[in-house]
Amino acid sequence: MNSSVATTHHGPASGLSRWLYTTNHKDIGTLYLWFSFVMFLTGGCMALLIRAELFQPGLQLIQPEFFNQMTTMHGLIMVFGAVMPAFVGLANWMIPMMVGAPDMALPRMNNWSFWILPFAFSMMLSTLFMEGGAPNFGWTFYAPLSTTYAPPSVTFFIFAVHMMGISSIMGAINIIATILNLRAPGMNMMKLPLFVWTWLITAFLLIAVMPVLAGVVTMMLMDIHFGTSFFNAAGGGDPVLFQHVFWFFGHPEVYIMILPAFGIVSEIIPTFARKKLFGYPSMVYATASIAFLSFIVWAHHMFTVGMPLVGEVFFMFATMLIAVPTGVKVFNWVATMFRGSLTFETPMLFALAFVVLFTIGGFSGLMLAIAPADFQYHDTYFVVAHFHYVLVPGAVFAIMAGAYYWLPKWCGNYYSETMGKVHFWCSFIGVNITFFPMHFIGLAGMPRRIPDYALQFADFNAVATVGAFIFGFSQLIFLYNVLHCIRKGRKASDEVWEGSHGLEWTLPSPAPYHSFSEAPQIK
Amino acid sequence: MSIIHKKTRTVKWLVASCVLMFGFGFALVPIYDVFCRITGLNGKVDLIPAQPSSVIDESRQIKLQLVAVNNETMPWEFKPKTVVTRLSPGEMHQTAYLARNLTERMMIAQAVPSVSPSEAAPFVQKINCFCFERQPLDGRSEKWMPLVVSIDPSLPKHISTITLSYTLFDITPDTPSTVTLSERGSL
Amino acid sequence: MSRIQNEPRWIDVILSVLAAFFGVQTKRNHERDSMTDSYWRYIVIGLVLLLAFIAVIYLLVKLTLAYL
Amino acid sequence: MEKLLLGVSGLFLFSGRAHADWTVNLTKGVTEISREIYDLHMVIFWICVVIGFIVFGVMLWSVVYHRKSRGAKAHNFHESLVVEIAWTVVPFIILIAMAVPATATLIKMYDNTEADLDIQVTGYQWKWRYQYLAEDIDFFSSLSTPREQINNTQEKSTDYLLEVDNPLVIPVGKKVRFLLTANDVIHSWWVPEFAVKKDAIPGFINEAWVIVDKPGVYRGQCAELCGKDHGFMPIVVEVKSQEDYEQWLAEFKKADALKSQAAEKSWNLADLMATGEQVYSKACLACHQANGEGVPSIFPALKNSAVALGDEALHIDVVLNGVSGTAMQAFKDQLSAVELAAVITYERNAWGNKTGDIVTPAQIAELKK
Repeated sequence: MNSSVATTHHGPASGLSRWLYTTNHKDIGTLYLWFSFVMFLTGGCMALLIRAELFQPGLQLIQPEFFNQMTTMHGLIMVFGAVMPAFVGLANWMIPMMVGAPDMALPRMNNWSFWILPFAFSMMLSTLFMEGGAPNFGWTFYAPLSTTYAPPSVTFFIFAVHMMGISSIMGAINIIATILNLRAPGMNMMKLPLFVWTWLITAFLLIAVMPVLAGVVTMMLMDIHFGTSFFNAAGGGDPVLFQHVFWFFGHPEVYIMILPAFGIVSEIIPTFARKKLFGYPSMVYATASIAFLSFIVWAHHMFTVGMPLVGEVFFMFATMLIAVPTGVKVFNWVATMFRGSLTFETPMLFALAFVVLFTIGGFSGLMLAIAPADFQYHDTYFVVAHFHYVLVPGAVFAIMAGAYYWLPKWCGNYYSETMGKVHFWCSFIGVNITFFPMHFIGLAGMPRRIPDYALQFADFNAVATVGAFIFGFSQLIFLYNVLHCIRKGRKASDEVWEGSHGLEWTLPSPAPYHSFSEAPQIK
Repeated sequence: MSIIHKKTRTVKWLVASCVLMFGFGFALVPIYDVFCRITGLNGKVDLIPAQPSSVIDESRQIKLQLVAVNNETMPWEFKPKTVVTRLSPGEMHQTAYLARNLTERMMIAQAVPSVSPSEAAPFVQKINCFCFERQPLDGRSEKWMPLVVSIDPSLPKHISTITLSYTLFDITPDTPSTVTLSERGSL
Repeated sequence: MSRIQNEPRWIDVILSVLAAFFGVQTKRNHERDSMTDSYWRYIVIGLVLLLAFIAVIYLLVKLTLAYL
Repeated sequence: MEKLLLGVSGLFLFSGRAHADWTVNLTKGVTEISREIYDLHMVIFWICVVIGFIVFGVMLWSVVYHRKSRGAKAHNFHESLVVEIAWTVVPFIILIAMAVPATATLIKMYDNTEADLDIQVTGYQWKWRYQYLAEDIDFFSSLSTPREQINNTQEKSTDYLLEVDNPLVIPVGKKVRFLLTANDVIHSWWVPEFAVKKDAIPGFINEAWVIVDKPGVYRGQCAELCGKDHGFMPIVVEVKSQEDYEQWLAEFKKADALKSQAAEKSWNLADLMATGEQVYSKACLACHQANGEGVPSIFPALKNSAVALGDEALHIDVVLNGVSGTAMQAFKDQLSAVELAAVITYERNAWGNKTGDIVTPAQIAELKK
């Protein structure tokens, strides 16, 4: 064993400096997870403000200008502040333990990649108090609304995006280096748990597309301050180019937010079905397939910009193809459950809800792939319903499932099962009440990102708002449950779950501060 | 090979890929440009003079529409001499756009052409066009800006209407409007 | 088994990448793929086949448009 | 799943009771294309429902019958190439079956045959401009819902937020081609009943076409985030029979002529103030507010402002030509000479701005030439 990680064998430092200077993967994982939870609540409050304004037609609480700032910040914070850091946090905690490594491959960089984030988001949130207000052009920041017509705070937004990008890239490099180089002897690629596999593929996606995002915001910065015209038609540029470059990043980004979720669910379902994952190799290959395809479908976000017929048909075909590997995954999960011996602890409940609700999101995705039909769906609440189904009961539920699943290993105590179930049912019901009616108002013709709407959309909007508040406040149960688990939960065994298998469960609960200092031998 | 070595190698590769992809993001700009010119995506057309074609396809007539659009804060009057013309592919069409500067000051404009359907863009040949260069115009004056255009006879058969639009942008340096920056603050 | 024996042939690499496109793979082939240390062949073949795949879809589009 | 279905059907019932004309599904629309799209939508929807029933059915079966509490023992199978290939190939075939009609519809939409009427549609922050290419018709169309309704001080009308001052008028059964572009940022022109949604992009021109087979009034909205009042720029299209359409054309032209005559008559302060107030609430109020105080650091105040109290020529220039780099638009083309004169006069004399200046329509008409 070498590298800087295993040389010291003492426990954590005490006080604040433990967290500031830590290079321990478990500490950094914890930091990431708490950070993402804080961001989740922040972004959630913005969502509730949006929903509260949309409770009734007319303008009640906030003005359109501020409404646009809220939708923009909600999107950015949830994508870059909540979902992505949560997955990186889980990766930090679990990947070294799953592959039998003592720590991440680059522990110092690991510390750095976390500590950039609070600064990036402080900068981003501070724009809310700036003159002219926060970014108000949607999280997709289409030019020229985000360049020529942007508030002055756009410069801070650009720097914040750069910092988040650097953080993600460093995280991805670290994860790849760990998986490729620090596996315990005998842990070949074939034996890697699916969470590790999906994260490996996700990390490659991050390396491929985060620099492109950095590129596109740099071009914006140059357009705004240095007189170039990448996106300005007057100088020979093209606003549609922005959309192409953005979605070249944006579509793989969607998979960055869902592939690790696939991995988590693929860990949980076999455990509670007490049965090996069905078609493990196919799962890996289907993930790779989705990753490949994600690079050639970006323009399905732009069916209405006026592409030539050939382009339109090409992107329609390519997009529809994604349904195949995604279907393979869902079928494999169901086949894993089939003829198993199922129990329904909280992580399993979240995983089951994930399978059903993510699939519903997948169905609406398939509908959106049909280009002519997309002309009707595009930029309506149908799209909002679609991607929230994929991201909330998809990515977010998977993260919660993972948190409940591994919490006993992290803290050494079980969370309260009753409270977990209450949290699950409140979230499940809340999510569906919020997002299901959005399909209807979308089909009926309500555009997205509007602060006020025509009367025929009123009732479903009211319903959605009620659901949003149920979902939002039920997350406080989660917070309480986690705190309860850390402080005085029932003592957990090393194995934790009856059906669990994998290296992480061979460690004591709670996992010691330094684990696998001596590499374990795998079979 | 020691683990440290392997690790360093992996990291080097990954960092190199990142730099490469950052470059690729910028490379998308010219790639997109070339792609547009070949396919006519977005109706983008060449800003260099074309050679007039020697054959005229008398067998069909194309409806050519000329459209003028003012971008925001472009206070000129801007319109084509004739909106609709019918011509055979290969035939040369000579026309002009009127530009009238309604303000008191000298301004410079740039016209940006666009063609719809975008599929037809590569077949619209501009032999002479005011969009090739920036157009200065003194305050309270006007001029006819020439346009000589023809349609390539190899235009696909199913296209019978072509719209050529020009959007006029204000590119006057420094003083975008009569109201200076300090005055704008007190508006 | 020695490493030499285990090293997949080019055709195996191509088949594996195709399997990845398709999303289904057998355990035996997957095992063989994961034993190897040289990923670069998979990456190169992957990129080449991705381009080929794009070309195939493009041709398909052209065909559909020509016949519909 | 059962719960979900129950919930969904519950929602359907609820909606059915609340509003008879309510819709939870895509509109069938009034064009051939829109009906084809509706059919595509329904086919793919039912495919999804069937697949969903099968997949969730198997899952539900396992959840009910293969639970440990029922004494289920886990079987040890985890691979089957045949099954896996089957569930890869079958969806693939379904997809092909779906792609063919979708492509056929798409090809129809890209039909380039000559249109009977071409209309240039230009998106502005936050209104639409319609120019009939062959006719001398050019007008702006903006939201006509009064601010009081939006601010909840007045009861909302049936077409709340979906009503405009000047609707677009087109003849029934004729091929109408829309040429879409924008003046500032990207907008998107969408009328669900026509199944037309196309982005309007500054500097570029896009096209879409319709043949509407039923006269009526059809409403839509801007579908691309375009800034503050993105939610307040509806589209209303009146589809008329050929006769009615021609009559409308004649009347429109007559009214236009009257407007230019009005500029020549002499106006007094009171008349200008009255007209000006109306114009102000339509064109200026959204940003500068009813009390003329604007929104601090976003939209400047007019009350006691240097522009409204200072040089008349500068004030006129700002209103007519806009201020580059700000949200202040050029209103020269959007308002008639009378409206411009009235609103400038109003701004110079309202909210305690007592300059007593009168800007005459004739003065503006001269500048507009």
